[in-house]
Amino acid sequence: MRSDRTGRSGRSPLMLKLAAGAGLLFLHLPILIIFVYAFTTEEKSYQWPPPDLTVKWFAIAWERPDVRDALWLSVRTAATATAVALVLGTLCAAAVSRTRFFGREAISLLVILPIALPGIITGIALRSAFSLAEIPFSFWTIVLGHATFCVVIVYNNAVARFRRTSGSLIEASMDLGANGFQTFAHVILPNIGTALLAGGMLAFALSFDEVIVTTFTAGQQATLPIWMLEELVRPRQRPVTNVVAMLVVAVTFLPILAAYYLTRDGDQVQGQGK
Amino acid sequence: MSAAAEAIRPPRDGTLGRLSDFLWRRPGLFLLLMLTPPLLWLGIIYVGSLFALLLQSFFSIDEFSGLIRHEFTLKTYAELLRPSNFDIIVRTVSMAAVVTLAAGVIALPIAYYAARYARGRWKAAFYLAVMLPLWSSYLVKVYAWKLILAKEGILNWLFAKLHLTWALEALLAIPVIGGNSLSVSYIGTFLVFVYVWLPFMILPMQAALERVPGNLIEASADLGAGTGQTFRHVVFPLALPGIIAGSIFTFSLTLGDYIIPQIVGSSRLFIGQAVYAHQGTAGNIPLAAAFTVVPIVIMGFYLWVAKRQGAFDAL
Amino acid sequence: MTAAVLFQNVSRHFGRIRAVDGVDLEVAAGEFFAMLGPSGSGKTTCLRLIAGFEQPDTGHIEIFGETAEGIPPYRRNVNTVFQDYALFPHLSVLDNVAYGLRMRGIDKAARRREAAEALALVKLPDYGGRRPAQLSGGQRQRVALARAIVNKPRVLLLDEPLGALDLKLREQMQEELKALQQALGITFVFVTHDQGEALSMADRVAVFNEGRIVQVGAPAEIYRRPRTRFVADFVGSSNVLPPEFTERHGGGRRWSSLRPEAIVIATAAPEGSGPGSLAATVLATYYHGATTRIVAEAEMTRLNVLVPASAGLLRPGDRVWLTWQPDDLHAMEDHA
Amino acid sequence: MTAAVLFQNVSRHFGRIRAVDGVDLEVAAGEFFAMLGPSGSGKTTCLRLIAGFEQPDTGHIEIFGETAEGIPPYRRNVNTVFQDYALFPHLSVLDNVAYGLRMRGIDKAARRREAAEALALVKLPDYGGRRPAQLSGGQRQRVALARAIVNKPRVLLLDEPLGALDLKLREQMQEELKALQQALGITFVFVTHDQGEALSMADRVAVFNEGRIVQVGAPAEIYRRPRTRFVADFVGSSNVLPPEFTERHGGGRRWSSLRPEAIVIATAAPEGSGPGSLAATVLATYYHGATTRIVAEAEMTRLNVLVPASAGLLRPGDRVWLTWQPDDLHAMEDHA
Amino acid sequence: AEMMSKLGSGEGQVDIVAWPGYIERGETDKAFDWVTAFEQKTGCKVNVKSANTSDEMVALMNEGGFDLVTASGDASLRLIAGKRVQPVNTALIPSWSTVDERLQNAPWHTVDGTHYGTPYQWGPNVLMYSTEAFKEAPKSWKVVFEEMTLDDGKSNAGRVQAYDGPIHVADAANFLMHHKPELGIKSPYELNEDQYKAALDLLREQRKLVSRYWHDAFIQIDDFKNEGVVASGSWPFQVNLLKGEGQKIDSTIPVEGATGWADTTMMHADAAHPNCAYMWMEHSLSPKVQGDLAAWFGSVPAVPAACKGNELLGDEGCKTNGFEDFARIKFWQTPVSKCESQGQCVPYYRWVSDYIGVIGGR
Ligand SMILES: Nc1ncnc2c1ncn2[C@@H]1O[C@H](COP(=O)(O)OP(=O)(O)OP(=O)(O)O)[C@@H](O)[C@H]1O
Ligand SMILES: Nc1ncnc2c1ncn2[C@@H]1O[C@H](COP(=O)(O)OP(=O)(O)OP(=O)(O)O)[C@@H](O)[C@H]1O
Ligand SMILES: NCCCCN
Ligand SMILES: [Mg+2]
Ligand SMILES: [Mg+2]
Repeated sequence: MRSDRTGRSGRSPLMLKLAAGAGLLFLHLPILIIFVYAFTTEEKSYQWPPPDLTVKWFAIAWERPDVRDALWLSVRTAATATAVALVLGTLCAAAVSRTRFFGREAISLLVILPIALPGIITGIALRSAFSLAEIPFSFWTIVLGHATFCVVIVYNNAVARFRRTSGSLIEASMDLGANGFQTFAHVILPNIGTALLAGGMLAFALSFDEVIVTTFTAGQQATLPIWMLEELVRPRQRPVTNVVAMLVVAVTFLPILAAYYLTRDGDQVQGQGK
Repeated sequence: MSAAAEAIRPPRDGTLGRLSDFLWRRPGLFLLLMLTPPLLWLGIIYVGSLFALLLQSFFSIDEFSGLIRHEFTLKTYAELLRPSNFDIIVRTVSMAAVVTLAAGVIALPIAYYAARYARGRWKAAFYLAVMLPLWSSYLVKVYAWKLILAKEGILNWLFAKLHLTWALEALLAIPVIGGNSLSVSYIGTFLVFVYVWLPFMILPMQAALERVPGNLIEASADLGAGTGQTFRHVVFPLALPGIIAGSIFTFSLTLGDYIIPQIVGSSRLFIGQAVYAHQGTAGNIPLAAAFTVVPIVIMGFYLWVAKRQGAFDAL
Repeated sequence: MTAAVLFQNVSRHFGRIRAVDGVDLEVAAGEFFAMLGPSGSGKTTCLRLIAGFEQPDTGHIEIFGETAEGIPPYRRNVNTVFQDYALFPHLSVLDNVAYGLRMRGIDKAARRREAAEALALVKLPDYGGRRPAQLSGGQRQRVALARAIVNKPRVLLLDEPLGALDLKLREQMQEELKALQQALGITFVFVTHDQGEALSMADRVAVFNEGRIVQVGAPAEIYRRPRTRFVADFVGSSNVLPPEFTERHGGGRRWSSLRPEAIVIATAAPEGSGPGSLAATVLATYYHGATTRIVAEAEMTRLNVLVPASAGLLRPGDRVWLTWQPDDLHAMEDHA
Repeated sequence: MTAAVLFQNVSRHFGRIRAVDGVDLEVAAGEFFAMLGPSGSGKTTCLRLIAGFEQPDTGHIEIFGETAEGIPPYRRNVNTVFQDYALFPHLSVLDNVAYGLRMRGIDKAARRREAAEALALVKLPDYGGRRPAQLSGGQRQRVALARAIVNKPRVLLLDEPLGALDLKLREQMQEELKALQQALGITFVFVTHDQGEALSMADRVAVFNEGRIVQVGAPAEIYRRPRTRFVADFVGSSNVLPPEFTERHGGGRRWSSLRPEAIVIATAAPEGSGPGSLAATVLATYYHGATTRIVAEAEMTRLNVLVPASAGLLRPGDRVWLTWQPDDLHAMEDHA
Repeated sequence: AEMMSKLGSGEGQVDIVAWPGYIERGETDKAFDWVTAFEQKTGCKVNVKSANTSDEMVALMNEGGFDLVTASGDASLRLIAGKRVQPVNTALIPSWSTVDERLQNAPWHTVDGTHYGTPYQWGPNVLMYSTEAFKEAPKSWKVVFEEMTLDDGKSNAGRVQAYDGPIHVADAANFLMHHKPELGIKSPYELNEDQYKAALDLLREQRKLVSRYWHDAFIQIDDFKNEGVVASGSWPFQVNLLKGEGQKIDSTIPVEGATGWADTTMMHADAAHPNCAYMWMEHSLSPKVQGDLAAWFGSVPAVPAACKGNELLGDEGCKTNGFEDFARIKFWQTPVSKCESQGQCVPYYRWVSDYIGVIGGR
């Protein structure tokens, strides 16, 4: 019996269901609290339960230039880091999955390293390299840090898709008279496109929320998470922070959803490598 | 359709056509071209930076001015192994281990349910239910926990409402891991760590459980194994690589985090904080660098084990 | 004697797909029973109903006289050899074979001994220490078999166990399976879509189509006396002939089947050309080694004729005469 | 006339694996050429050398007289039908078929017209708008075929194109492929490990073993006069008999082959029992519908005998006499 | 770097490392803004990076990228020794003459007669306490060093805090100076091995009472509000903010006296915006800024003129904030081995590592 459709008995044990439900609840209640606090009328401390609810913080958040600056910097950083990661990750994945060569294993290790090692190490290593090389902090130093750990996200997605895409497609294309570049444009790209899109979106979301590496590579620039870190400590219009947090959740939610649907038929979304 | 055409076509004109022929004849060169950009980035810039950092751990710092003395010395490593620093290492590694274990235990039912029982819409819902917390702002989540755990916070409020304050107090009375309130105790730090890294455990675990072929589970039932036996003898061993992959994240993230223990904790430093403090606050880059060697060595070992278990494919 | 497996009007539908649809079935104890049918005809689902991986929507199932509905697979004394073997990759061959015994709480020494015996039975005595990945396809198949029979099931279910093997190995395994069944006396229910396999191995064959059993009987009966066009078509490459043809050649106004090997081909007209004799033109010949298949046309009808390969060579366009025993033109149930 | 494909002492090794090892080969233009051999014998590698996916380590390859080494696949006027079809999942069936023309810069209207013609040729005229995923296995196989032939290649390579199809479909596609090859006049090089397929379709067959060609010849020659035990064993289920047996029965001291269908079985001793006659005991019988295979033992040797199914039924243990024409005991090259 | 001899026009911005609350632009309270006007007048945009400890300030200055730093006494000499800051030309700062005479030549920014900055503010590290837990102001620092039952009937264990910076060792020494005169401590910043050990022992005892050390002024504010903290060494800044929110909080300087800080605006050796930096130093000495800041932070102005007629500070403000306590306050300075009072002292780097140990439970 060949049984992909099976091995999944119809009903789940009650205990399992309860444990899974409790786990999910544990994951979600704190987030709800963030949302509730985005509406509280009390701005200095976090009083529970909130004395009253209001939506004024949304307008106030939008008015604040520092929020907008930080948001814009984060968007630019995430977009650039994602673009770099897409190029590097795809090249790496293509090389690793299309050919066997000496050091292939080392490369997959190398790609994994920036997320397998704690972010603080990536951060401090880059920072001390910048200072040794006398590179001043700039937009590009942030991108450098972010792209480093975003590569693996794209790489994982692309490798999974390459693995799923039969190698004979490329041979078939060449067999039918397409040279290397034509094959790339007409066969490879269309086939790995959605995986790249998914990987790119996850990389974007990851970069958008990164704080640890950024702390070390941003100098005095404030990305949105850095801004939040400052803001969460200062008791000034704290609900604004929660409004921004809520916004970030809403903004990252869509790419994640899209990534899921893009890669659903087949490989898992490789989002775990945050 | 007659077969009149030539058997071998002439080379295509144009740069691309010629370049394609050229690269086709030199697959090694082509591979090199593909690998150069990522290798430059990861191999030279990233790994180069790591080495530069490690190098700094062999320098020392002038105690009065805080300036680095660029002379080779092992003094910094001697310092690293001082009892107070050694405590930090032990504390962090224990926390990482406990957090990983707990995350594994909590993640398992969720991952197992999502992998084996959730279907269609439910499956998507489960996936999003894990992804949403994963991608919500890390900082805001940590802060939410500070509010939950504070002495005047939500959890105390809830326990008071439920007349369970005594239970909380009993918990906090436990030596070492307890404390004045959850937000200044190891229990609190632990809870937040588990919370924040949990999705990192669930996703690879779920992927691994999904990869356990359904037919093996049927075969096991066919051979007389009940649900529990099947889980123990078939599902778990086969999903282990994925679980190890997930644990790489929880373990490594705990090893390096400096924000959580600072916001929820008892001022006893963790490695991340020590690195952060020595690098930033104290300007002692050599000691900070020496501290980073600890997670690097630990994760190196971890990756080696993971590799042997085939966990890389599950990352 | 109680039947090994009894289906009474069993149905199992998946949404609108009637995977198994009102099946009555009786497998006798100790029988080698084959289920034959095209892809999607419900064979696997039937097997899964016996194993307990599926529950019937309606109808009743008994295994050796005991009601099977609601009993989980691990409480049925029935074992399965899966098409893809489903060996546990993380266990050694010996541990794979011992798995069922271990689940029943047999102690280590005893189960190792029994597993080793089972491995010897399938002629893999020295392979216990290997991992499944280190075995060839045929060896894996035998391990799967050993893993099932070591539990001494009352019914052994085999779902296309030879499907993944190549021809040579397959023929060899057919012989071994048959021998094993005779030696153990266990009831075998064997699923295949290869009619040759079903005919050569089974005591009785059930032919499935679209979730129903179309015909049950001994191999020769199925082959020689197909009840419907479907069976004639599916079991061997018979000539299925239209009612007019049957009528012209002495049968009733029914569809009939005429086995290719029952036709005798001659280059000269036979003596008295009565019913069962026909002038035809050769369209093509296919050399198969032991036999040659000749496609000929007569009365606007294409007929396949199987002749020994040594018979004189014919070429397309040759004029030939076909004759057969009136008895071989078997009229089926299908009317015009 | 120049050969369509010419190999001169071609080798391709992968590390220590000699995938193709000193092969000389000549495929004539317009020929239907089959490569037959067990798994891993180098058939696919040979095909890939012709297509240009592999380069020979040593030796020389010509395609219609032109040197092929160093020419990338996309510059060879050779097309391949891949075993797994390798249809582009992101393109419609029509675009799949038109792909080769598009790469050659044929304008849209022209390539659509030609692709539609090719689809008509493989009897899928109305399927142009579908995606490959929406086709059945047999349909995909035909699309792969159309995609290759639309380019009017001078050589068409087919790597087990029917391997994934089930029996009925496979027989049907065999006929269609053969007809198409005759209609187009293109040179076909066809890889298979199914000897029936190779024998029935090819003009000539090359039998591969361990990277080398063991025998090349017309199907009947390969079947009747296998050069080695390996060929006898692999092509059809021949009885391969040891030198002593051959000697006793009038041949030299060599291994010989005796086709099962060449043996006549009788329940009474024949008149004059000279060479080519033997008393034997029936061990088992296998009913195959059209034929029955009887396994008998004589002089400590197991012999397979193929008899028409209608022949009187024998049972294990029956005493029988086997006879054959002296000519049918074919002595091979292998010595004692 | 050479001392500047002439001022040019502004470079458009100035980057300052400052203590939290030191440079306000009215974001928390509109009334407290001494940046906007400066920016408008000079065209120098002010960027502030706040630092929570002196070590952090030194590290930031070592890293570079800043023009000015509001360094306390325990950081300033380190910066000078490390050549991270440049001498300032007081001639370019017209208001120099208005600076409190007690500060003009203070040793923490004057080396061999050269000035390395302009005094900014000074003040004590006060004992902040909850008026709910204490009926009256605590008399002694004992409440944060020794376990006791407070006026609300509950133990102080878990309800007191201490500063998360090695300089806190000096607070312990200061306490011992008063309670254990036999140790012979002359200055809390100059401790021999025995004195040092005694201070650490005291701190180890304190560890048992402290749930969490405070590192960030704002987090301390939170802890007083949400974590039930009732007493801690603190800055007047936190006291002011909490009081401003209506919390039941007050502060005092107990009998042992207090450590304190005197901060100097110092200029980075490689300052990228020296002209704006000089303009800021001048601006920082204006009575308005000095007075506003003193009111805001609870500190004492470096310019006595600020004590008069400042709306926010009020006429009593300087006195309240300790203008007359100058002599009682032991200002932060960096402990060095070659100390004045007893020849051989425990240097600062050991304070750093040992204090981490103490907090870690060693
Ligand atoms: N779990 C299921 N859900 C939906 N449809 C199913 C399920 N199991 C089987 N089917 C459908 O029921 C029909 C019968 O399937 P079954 O697997 O029994 O056929 P089969 O005779 O074994 O075919 P094959 O020779 O291809 O294995 C098919 O149409 C199949 O798609
Ligand atoms: N790229 C490769 N790298 C290493 N070994 C290879 C490679 N391609 C083929 N081989 C080896 O060369 C031998 C011949 O392989 P080939 O695919 O030509 O066999 P085949 O006759 O087509 O077999 P099959 O019938 O299984 O397709 C095999 O042992 C195979 O493992
Ligand atoms: N690798 C850093 C993890 C940050 C969590 N958002
Ligand atoms: Mg089936
Ligand atoms: Mg092959």
